Amino acid sequence: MQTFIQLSATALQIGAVYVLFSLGLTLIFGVMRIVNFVHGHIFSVAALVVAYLLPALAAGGLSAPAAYVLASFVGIAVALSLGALLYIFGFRHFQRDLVGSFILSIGLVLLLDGVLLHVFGGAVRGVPEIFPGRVSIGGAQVTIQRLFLCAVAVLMAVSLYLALGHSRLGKALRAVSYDHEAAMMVGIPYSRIAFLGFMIASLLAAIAGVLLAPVTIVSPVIGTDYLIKGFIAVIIGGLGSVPGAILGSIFVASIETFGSYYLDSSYATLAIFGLVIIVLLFWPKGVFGRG
Amino acid sequence: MYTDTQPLLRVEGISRRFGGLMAVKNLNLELRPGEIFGLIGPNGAGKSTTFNLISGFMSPTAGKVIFAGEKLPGGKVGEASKAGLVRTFQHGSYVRSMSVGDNIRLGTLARVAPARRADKVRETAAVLGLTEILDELAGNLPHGLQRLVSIAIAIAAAPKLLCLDEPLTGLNETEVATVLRVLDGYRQSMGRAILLVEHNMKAVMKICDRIHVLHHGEFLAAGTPLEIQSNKAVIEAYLGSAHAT
Amino acid sequence: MIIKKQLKSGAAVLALAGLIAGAAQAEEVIRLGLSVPLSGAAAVWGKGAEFLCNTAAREIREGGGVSVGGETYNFECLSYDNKYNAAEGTKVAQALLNREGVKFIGGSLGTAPVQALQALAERQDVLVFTVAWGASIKGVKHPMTFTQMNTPGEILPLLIAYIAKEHPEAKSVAMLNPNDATGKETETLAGDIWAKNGVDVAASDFYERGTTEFQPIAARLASLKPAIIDLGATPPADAGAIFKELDVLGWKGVKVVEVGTGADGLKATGGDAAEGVYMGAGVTFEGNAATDHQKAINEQAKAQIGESLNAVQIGFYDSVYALKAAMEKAGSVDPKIVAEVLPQVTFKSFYGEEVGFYGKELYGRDQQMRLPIIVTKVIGGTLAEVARLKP
Amino acid sequence: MDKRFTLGLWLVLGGAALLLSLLIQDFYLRSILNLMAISALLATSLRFVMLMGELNFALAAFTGLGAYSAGYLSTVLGLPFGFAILLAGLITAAVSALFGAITLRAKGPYFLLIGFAFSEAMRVAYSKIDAVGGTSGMVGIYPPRAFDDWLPFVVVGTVLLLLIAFYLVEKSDFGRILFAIRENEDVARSVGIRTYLYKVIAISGACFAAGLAGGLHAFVNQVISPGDFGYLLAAFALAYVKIGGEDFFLGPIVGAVLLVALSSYALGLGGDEHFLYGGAIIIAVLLMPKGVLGMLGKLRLKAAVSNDKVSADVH
Repeated sequence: MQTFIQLSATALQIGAVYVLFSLGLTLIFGVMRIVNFVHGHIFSVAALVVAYLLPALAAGGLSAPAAYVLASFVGIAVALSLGALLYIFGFRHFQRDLVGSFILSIGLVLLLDGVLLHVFGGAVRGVPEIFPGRVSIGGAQVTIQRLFLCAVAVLMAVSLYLALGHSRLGKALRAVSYDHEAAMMVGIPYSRIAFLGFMIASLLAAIAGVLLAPVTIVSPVIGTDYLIKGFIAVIIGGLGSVPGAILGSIFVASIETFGSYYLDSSYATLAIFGLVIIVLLFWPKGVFGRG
Repeated sequence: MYTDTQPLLRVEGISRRFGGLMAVKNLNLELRPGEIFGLIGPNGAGKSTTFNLISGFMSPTAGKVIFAGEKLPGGKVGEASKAGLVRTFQHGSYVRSMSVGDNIRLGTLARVAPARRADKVRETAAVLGLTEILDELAGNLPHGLQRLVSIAIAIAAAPKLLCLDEPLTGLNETEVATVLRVLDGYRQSMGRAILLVEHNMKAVMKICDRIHVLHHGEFLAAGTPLEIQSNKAVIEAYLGSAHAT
Repeated sequence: MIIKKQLKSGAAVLALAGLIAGAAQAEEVIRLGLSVPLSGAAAVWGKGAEFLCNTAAREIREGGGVSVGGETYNFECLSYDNKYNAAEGTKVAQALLNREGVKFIGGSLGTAPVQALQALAERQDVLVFTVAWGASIKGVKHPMTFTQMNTPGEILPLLIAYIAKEHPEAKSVAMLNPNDATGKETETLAGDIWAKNGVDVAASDFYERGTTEFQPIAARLASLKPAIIDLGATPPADAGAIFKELDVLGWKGVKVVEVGTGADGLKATGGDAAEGVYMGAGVTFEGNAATDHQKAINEQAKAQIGESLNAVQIGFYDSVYALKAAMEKAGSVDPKIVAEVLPQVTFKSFYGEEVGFYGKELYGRDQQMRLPIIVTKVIGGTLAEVARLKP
Repeated sequence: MDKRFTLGLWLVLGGAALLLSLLIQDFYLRSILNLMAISALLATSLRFVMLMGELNFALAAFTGLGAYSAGYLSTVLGLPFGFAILLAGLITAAVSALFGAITLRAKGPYFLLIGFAFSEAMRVAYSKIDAVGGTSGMVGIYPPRAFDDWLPFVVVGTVLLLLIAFYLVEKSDFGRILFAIRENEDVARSVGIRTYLYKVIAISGACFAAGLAGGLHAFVNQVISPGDFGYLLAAFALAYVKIGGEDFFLGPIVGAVLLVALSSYALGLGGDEHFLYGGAIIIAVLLMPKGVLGMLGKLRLKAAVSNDKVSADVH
């Protein structure tokens, strides 16, 4: 029982991050019908900036939390401007062009790999703990840091969910992702909505980046692992579906956690891929995917 | 065993529900070999849905479709076309980046023996008067000709029943005349039946042997063009739009 | 169209090769090829290796070069990115050997690409230095291959014996290794040696490189309640992250990263949890153990690659001096002759000692640098040398 | 005229490539030639699936499957190398047919993304199987000594045969069906063509070639490792198609030749090689969406866009 609680807690913690990722991916797909492979790099940039600035700021005499918050804002800003650049000079021209946009994103992945390596160097950067200490939840040990991470992730997920449901922007986003031509006919400014959707997704990735910086290994290649898991989550949940993304993420995280506990983590990785195939056997468009 | 004296297509009480909305309600109709059968009705009357149900692109929530004596499994396009029921689509059903010849050939690929395909393409092109432009790229043709190509693809599949989904939309007078001539020619030369869904009343009245009118997904009237034109209910349904066009 | 392109590229390649060759003749340069990862996760290792090869070459140049039969030669390092896989390793090998006409490989990193390099090098009698551990790479079948750093075969027996002696109360160990060649290599050896030292192996797992979430792995390790957790060939950064999660789960015990190469990554991700970790391939430049020469070069390295040097990279410094010694003793720059002489020479290693080659009993050939096994431990947040074991 | 010209073109290009494979003595240029041939085949296989509007990112996985099958069959089971490669192709075709049958039921990105995931999964799988060398990979996949000097010829020859096969299929009714599937699948279905079946066949055909390419790769490099077959392999193949021009049959071939030549210099750039590929792809998709051949085509003649442009382009 003890173990089970611990593992579930772990699964939820990891899942929370995947949620932030897959929400972004599913949002971009829903609105623009594109598969964005550079999404992971937006995340990496945010994390790298934090890892870069934090020590400097802390050395500059700021208290850890203050320095962290400041660094995070910079990190998010940088990541967002990268996102905007990618959209304006790239993806804007590839709306609803699955193959074209994908090829572009692959090119960008390769390019940014090189750029990040140059700008930040390959060395792993450490980020001091911001909120030290841990709590015991039903016997499961969880760091405050992780708790904070989860809280924000859940907050983002919920608010996005509500926003999509109720706000005007949300309605527009949904309308566009349901049938963009009809949406345009009723006067929804498609290109602006697409841009907003892309930026919201980038924001989610950036937030994930700054949240993870203190708890994980920050290096230029960190984004890929999360990207792959995020994509698997949305495939399972169904592209374009918000609940699908959330459940998919939790599912992947659980397999990863319980798998690596009872088997061995490299088999867990295999198991995840295996399960995707099985899911597709029964739900060709993912569990919540629509035609 | 199916014989030409029986109806070619019999639709028995098919219905289709979308959530709360009944798009087609308990519809029956019979289509005889060799006749041109018109299916008309104001916008939203459920013509297209009926069309999709018959051609297997949609499965009915109730009722069945019997074609050439065999019951068609609902929602199975392959089965319908294998049996010889071939349809076109409202928004041009052809491949832009292929030549007219290749487009027509596409029609033959499933239902015509490889050896006969070339001839079949030639015949079809002749019937539709496309022989001159076989090498043109379908995408570069004027709208009217593209419509003809769509029909040609379907005809090349040697269907027992040719189902045309609003083939005249967006055509000018002369183009309409051409298509009608082509359809008549097809019926003459091949003696095959046509199911026609169309808005252009004048054309429908001109070419159809019998007409079936739908309104709000339900049967409204049936009969020869003359009967239909003088049918009060129909005229009301259309608010005279039948005469307007 | 195809042909034109090929001729073009072909001609250009030839021209390029010709140019370099010509240059080489002019100033008696011996080019040392390096096949190392310069991109991706392991980029920093490759860059460090490149840096140290160049450093050694520069020192030798300033010291008057390599004198062979009256001629004076100088070294020049040529490093290509092998991306840690065999396909790229083959491209690199082709480029180094068949395009640049390199006769000496100053160092190579990554089992898969090194195997690809060997396949080509041995047919052309090219001398290969490598830090790769795969047992398949060593031995009599590979007379032209030499190993330029301590590998599990050297480290584990001494290190594990030392730790067992230091912690006689610790009787169980849980092992974790990355699911790659080095990990497999380490795991098989370590298992037996722990057993030999009376420590029983509770479990031995593998994880995928590139993993970023280590909580599940930590949870499993902690659940076994071992006295020792041995992360074998786990890269320092990953090891740090794992110890951190273990700390969260409240596991306390002896922490070992047998072939852990550096403390920076460990501290970066592990924070305080890195305290007390033993490493068998770590190098420290703190305190009086380190020479000024080491400190100076380490500072330059930090400035250039952002991390202090580790044992893997240092191998690329030593190999250059080993070659110098061998060439001068042999009075020849022919790789075959140099390879025959190499086992007999000694040279001053980066670690300070004068070292030679050994390994006959283990590998059937003296092809292993006799480097000291330096046991380091994180004490008070810094890496300290706690023992220097002579093989 | 068109047909005869195309035939002539094939003879000239093919003959020249073959001749080259025999004439070149320099080992480095030989290795480059092999690399170009194999890359061209992979890119063509990728483009073939693009004809029906799908992006086959499982290409990496299936190339790997081919390479490992060939390696295992020849080193462990001791099959003769020609037979090993052929069998590798067949195994790959069979597995890919199954893969396609599962993933092609949904249109759009699912096939693409699962292909990606599948490649990564296979990579992990190889590393877990000690019979194929696990993480350190398989070594000693030698062709018979007698073949050593002929290897480039064998590689180029095999690739040429497959390219011609791809060309003929593309020009056949099968090719027409693939086009129809890409642009207007409903039309194809409405005339009774079982498009799903054709998709699966197309995938396994393309992957058969990928499997052979993998087999050749194994024998050319003599060493293979799981890392060789990450998703980047497919990404590069995509780059070849895109740079050369996906509308043209010669596109992927030209792209492969150009980029392989380019990257053989870039190797000297160390980690910066990614800049080259990434930059090339971005420039291609943003500035010359029709690829190099498309640009040439524009310059040469204002012929209408057509996939027969192949012939038009090169005279």
